[in-house]
Amino acid sequence: MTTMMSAATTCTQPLLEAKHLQLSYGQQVAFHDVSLPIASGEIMAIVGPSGCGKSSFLSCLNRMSDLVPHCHVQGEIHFNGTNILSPRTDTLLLRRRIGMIFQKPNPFPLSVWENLALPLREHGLVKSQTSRRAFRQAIHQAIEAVLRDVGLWEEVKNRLHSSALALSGGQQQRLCIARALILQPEVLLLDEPCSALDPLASAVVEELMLRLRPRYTQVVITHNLAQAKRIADRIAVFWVQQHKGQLIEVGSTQQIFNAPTHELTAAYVSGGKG
Amino acid sequence: MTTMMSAATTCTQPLLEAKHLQLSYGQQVAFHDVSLPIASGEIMAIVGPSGCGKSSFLSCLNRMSDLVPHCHVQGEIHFNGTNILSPRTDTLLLRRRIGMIFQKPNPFPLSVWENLALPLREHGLVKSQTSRRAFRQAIHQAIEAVLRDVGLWEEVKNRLHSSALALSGGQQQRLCIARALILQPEVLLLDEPCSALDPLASAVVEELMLRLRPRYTQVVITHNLAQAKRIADRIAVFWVQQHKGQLIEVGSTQQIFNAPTHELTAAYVSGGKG
Amino acid sequence: AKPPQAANSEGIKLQGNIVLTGSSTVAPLAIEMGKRFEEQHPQVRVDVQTGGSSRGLADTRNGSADIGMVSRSLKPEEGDLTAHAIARDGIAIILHSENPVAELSPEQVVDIYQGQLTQWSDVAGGPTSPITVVNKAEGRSTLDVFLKHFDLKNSEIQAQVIIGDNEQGIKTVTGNPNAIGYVSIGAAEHSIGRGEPLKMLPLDGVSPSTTTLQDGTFPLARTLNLVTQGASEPTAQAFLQFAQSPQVQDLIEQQNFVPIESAPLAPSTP
Amino acid sequence: MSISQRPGLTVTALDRLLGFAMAATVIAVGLGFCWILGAIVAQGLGQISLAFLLAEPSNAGREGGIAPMLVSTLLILGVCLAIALPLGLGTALLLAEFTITDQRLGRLVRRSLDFLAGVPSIVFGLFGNAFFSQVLGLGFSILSGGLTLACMVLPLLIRTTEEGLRAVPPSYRQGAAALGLSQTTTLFKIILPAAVPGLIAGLVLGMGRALAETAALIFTSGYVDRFPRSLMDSGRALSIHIFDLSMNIPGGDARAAASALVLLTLLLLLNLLAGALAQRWANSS
Amino acid sequence: MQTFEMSQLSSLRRAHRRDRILRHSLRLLGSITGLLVLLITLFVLQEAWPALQNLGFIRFWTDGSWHPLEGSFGLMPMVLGSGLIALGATAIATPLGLLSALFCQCYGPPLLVVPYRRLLELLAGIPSVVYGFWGLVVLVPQINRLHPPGQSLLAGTLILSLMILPTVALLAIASLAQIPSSYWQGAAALSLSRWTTLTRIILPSARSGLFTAVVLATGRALGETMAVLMVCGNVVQVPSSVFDPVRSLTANIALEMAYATGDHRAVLFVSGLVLLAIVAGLVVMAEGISNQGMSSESVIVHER
Ligand SMILES: Nc1ncnc2c1ncn2[C@@H]1O[C@H](COP(=O)(O)OP(=O)(O)OP(=O)(O)O)[C@@H](O)[C@H]1O
Ligand SMILES: Nc1ncnc2c1ncn2[C@@H]1O[C@H](COP(=O)(O)OP(=O)(O)OP(=O)(O)O)[C@@H](O)[C@H]1O
Ligand SMILES: [Mg+2]
Ligand SMILES: [Mg+2]
Repeated sequence: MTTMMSAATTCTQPLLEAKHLQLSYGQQVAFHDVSLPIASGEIMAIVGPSGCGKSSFLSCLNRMSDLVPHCHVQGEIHFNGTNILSPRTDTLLLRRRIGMIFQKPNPFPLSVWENLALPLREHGLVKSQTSRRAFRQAIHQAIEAVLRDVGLWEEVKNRLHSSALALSGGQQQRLCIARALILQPEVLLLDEPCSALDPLASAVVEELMLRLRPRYTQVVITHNLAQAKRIADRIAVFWVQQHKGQLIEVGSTQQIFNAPTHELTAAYVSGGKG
Repeated sequence: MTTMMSAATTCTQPLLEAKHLQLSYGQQVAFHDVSLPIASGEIMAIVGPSGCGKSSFLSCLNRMSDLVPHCHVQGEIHFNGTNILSPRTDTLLLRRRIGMIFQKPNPFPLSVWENLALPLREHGLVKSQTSRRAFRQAIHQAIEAVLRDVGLWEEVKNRLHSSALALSGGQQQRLCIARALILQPEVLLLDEPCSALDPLASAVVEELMLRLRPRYTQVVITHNLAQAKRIADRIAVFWVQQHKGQLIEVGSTQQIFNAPTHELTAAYVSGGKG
Repeated sequence: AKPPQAANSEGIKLQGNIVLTGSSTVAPLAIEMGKRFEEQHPQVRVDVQTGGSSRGLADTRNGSADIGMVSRSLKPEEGDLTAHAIARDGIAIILHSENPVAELSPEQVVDIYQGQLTQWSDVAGGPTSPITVVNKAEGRSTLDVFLKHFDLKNSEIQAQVIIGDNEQGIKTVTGNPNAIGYVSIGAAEHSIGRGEPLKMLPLDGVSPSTTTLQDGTFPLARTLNLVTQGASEPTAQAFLQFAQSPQVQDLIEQQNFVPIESAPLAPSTP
Repeated sequence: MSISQRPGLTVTALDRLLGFAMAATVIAVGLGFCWILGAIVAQGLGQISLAFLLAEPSNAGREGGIAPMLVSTLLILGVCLAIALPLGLGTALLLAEFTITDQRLGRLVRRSLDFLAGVPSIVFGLFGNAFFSQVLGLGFSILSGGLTLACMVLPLLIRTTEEGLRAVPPSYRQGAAALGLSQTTTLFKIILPAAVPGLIAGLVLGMGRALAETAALIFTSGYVDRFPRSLMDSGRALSIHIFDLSMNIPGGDARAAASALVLLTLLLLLNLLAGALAQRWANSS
Repeated sequence: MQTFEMSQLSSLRRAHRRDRILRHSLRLLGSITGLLVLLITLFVLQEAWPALQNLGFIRFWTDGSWHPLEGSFGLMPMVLGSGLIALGATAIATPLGLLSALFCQCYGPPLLVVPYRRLLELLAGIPSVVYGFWGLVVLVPQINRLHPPGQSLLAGTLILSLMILPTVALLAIASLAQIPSSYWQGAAALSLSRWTTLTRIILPSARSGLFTAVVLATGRALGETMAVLMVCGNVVQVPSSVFDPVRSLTANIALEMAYATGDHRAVLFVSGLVLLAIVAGLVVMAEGISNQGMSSESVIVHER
């Protein structure tokens, strides 16, 4: 499992870079002209008021926007040097390498165990063992490890085989995080991962994100400015202007909180009570 | 519209009181032996780790638990002196008087306008006017007022007649709050109303809750301890012990934060990073 | 030649509804007769329903129909009903036109239907291919007539295909060069006339056609009947007379049946 | 790096197989349909003219037109839907939304329906004749034909609507309940519109079945090829006309094909109409 | 306590009244449906009664052949015929219908999907005579060339599978349409292959709808008459290969009912009764299977 080491060397070229990105739903432009480089290994937090296009932006980065009808993306996104918006991109591979966690938890209508075992088996992440039992054992270990990572193991270990839909909201969200992590992607996109979590669980997830920092590149949307402050290396601020989302400022966490250049940013970080 | 004045006089008897309440899903007990009086006009915050039964508790208070198959509630809940768990309770009226906002925003698959007009018309809250136009006008006024209350008016005024499902997560949540408010209930149950909101929108909702304080009794689940501190009059702390949820402490906000009696509470409020 | 209006000039104004139910073979003819009858008696409505001879018998008995249509002669146990023959229909053995066999003796027909002759090569001039025997379903009057003529029992017959209506038989044979079947002469003539690959075999040396049927030389025939129970109303009575009168001969011929009175054609003028 | 983790060969092969099977199915079904349709068009198209649509039949249908059959068909369909839609919708609602309380009745009704779906149409015809025509005294009439058809399409309508209803997310019901909305409002304003896809599927299938039905109509709405004057009159449906022309009338094939073509066009129009109406309802409520 | 305005109280009362009416009328409608089934069964039973009384029930299973006019009433070959045709047709139509539905609902380009859907809808509305007619003049001669006589189990199965395909496909489309998009998104984000997404997540979620589709289609296949009558050959025998003609119970009724009287008519109703029994068996079996598969997922329902 752990043989797959990350390539998170601090190279100067960004791992993931949006260039003049614009997304529209039908006629309505959700955001436009967003250029944002994301360096390998960093945690980039995206903040901004509701409806400014944060989720939409995130969904471009692994081409999830393809799934939304009438959704149209313009511009370029470079990942490891290739433009992933090109139609030739293998989206299966792309999404395997760029994992995503959604704003609303969306476990599959399967058991907790199957929710995790499914992607594991699908991607052949557990080496096929000599016996079926050993194979199952290996899967079990992987599942236990990742559930411990997200702090869910104790809560669900007795109900691994009952439906994931019967978990509480926070439990579901942590399960979804575990599901994304189990694939060990290079980049993790997190859309408000802690919004359904209590402080203890939030802390677990934050800790986890920090622990993953050297190995994974993470882009996280959060409404919790304190959280952004705690975990992010850099922060990008989105805003709605003339009914279109826009990236108004991006900078290191320190700079954004202590010396914002944009007045809206200043108002936001000071007014934000998160 | 505003003739319906609340009876929020500060009487000694609690408006809503749970007595030895226990809820189980099939065999599994979600929480047990919860006794919690809620005074008229106060804001009661419920906090606690994920899965401790907060949402389940809330759903008993307006009998939403009826909708979950195999869900069994024992004990008593008194509202204005009558036990609402009695089978003779008129649930339509009860829920009309005790409004609820859910953890996941759940707007109807209708237009924004219809989401709000439907409950309005259903409950005859807008007096039937002489003409159809005047009636529509009255509805429009009520809708505009409540959308302004939740800070959504500016964002949606141009798309009142397009589907509510196309709103962003935060917009949906605010719409759901508006939908509950438009009925002007006596009690509002809020299940993490701000978890999908950015700080600005959160602040709007918090302000709103404070503004509603004298008129409405509010029970709010939150994971954000800072928020609880800011808005709540009293705080109830739930915890999981032996796989069952329990009320471990209830007290004024001050007391809970400054002089918690239970050690778990102490750990929670100090460790909470929200 | 259309019969003139005053054909039925007894002076009584006929009115009311007549309901006919029964055989689907007779129904199209009855409809056309009904239309002409309505023309002469604008107050009368003739409703024709199908559902099979058995339905015609049953409905006439229980009174839900005024007249039944039956595509066979009445059986002895049906003596409570009165039959009014309106037309005759012949039955011909048919082959695919590619089949070189030109004639089959009655014995050969019997052998083929009993499954003793299974190859066309066993018949003079026949190709080397197996015979597909097409038979009618139990109860059908064509089957009754066929069985009676060849003195067969239905349980002795070894068929490969069992059919219902005439057209199904014709389509089965036109689609299968090795098939042998039997259908109503009128239907077969009509199909041959339209150039479908079909031919009728002579029986006892008489080639089947509406002409030989009409002059009584062709042996395999059945009667199409209208049946009633007891005394019928004047309107129904009038219709029965009308249906047996020369005024409808052209209609009978149009539907490929043979009028009953093969004898001198009555002049169609009063 | 993780490029080596490309999904295993078997998976992509299965995916490709799936895509291939899908394409093959679509092509095969499309071809099969075109084959049938081609045969109908080749035989029937030449017969179609305005006169064919507007005239009454003569010479047992070999000449003239099909106007009375068109009228009868639409009337029969109208009666059928007028009965089956409310009955079907009501039963579907009962099954999908009230089964907890009416569990016994629900299970019984659901079983009955699946059973009803398998009853051969000729049995429906005989039943319709015995019950509607004779016991209820409707005789051979458009009314008894429509009623019989309603019994036939009921299971299709109900089961599809029920599935549609079951698939509506529970959060809508929760939301409605929390607002104290009455069940009536919840069902008719929120749940039913959300279940429209299932409803349309049922409607489309039901109409197709109703328009295509022969055996059940021969014994009920009858064989009379005149313009009906009322619902109590007998009237020949297009499908029966087609059946009669192709199976009973020598030389009726071309006319049968032409009538079938008209029937299919009619069905296409009705389907489009149903889809549009249902969509409007879903959007407007 | 709060003082309600009259309009609100009366609207509440109205809501209760409406709900009560709704509940009662729904129950009434449901009962009508149930009653219909009872009526039909009773009707068939009544018509079949004379035969059952005269001949007993055993005769229909033990008699070697079907010659009702000559006193032998073996139904067994036809039961087998009906079963085989329906089974074959369902076995062909189910995968084809499912694939069609997936094409329409999930993967097909919209430009193709819309006409293909219309095509399926039209297939559902082609009268069975037309199918039968086409089968008789086009399909049967083709099969005849392979193996005479052409009218056969195979022809019936093929025609019937084409006929019930739209039922499966359209119902499956409807149930696939209801899968929450979050499942698709979740699967895509985990870059699950189509195969896994479908077989592990989507199809299981749509299970109940798909199951209904297959049950209804099988019912239709069992009950179909005209097309089967025209292409199956209708010989009462136990087929030894797919090229042998067979007779289904429905064809039996349609072929002979028109000319049957007295006892003959009654024994035809017995074959109808047997068919109903088969359908009933199928339904009970289906219920068993579908209940087995149901997990205790949290479903929200209405209260009383
Ligand atoms: N599927 C859709 N169709 C049409 N419009 C959409 C769709 N999804 C989002 N939008 C609109 O696009 C804009 C940006 O939405 P987005 O979900 O990206 O916002 P967000 O920044 O994530 O907000 P939040 O913090 O509330 O989640 C909003 O105005 C929203 O209403
Ligand atoms: N429908 C259900 N069926 C079975 N178990 C359930 C159901 N809903 C909740 N539970 C279980 O009951 C317990 C309490 O759940 P609840 O949703 O009340 O927690 P919560 O305190 O609201 O958590 P969170 O903060 O994560 O939302 C959990 O263990 C949960 O898994
Ligand atoms: Mg968002
Ligand atoms: Mg909760």
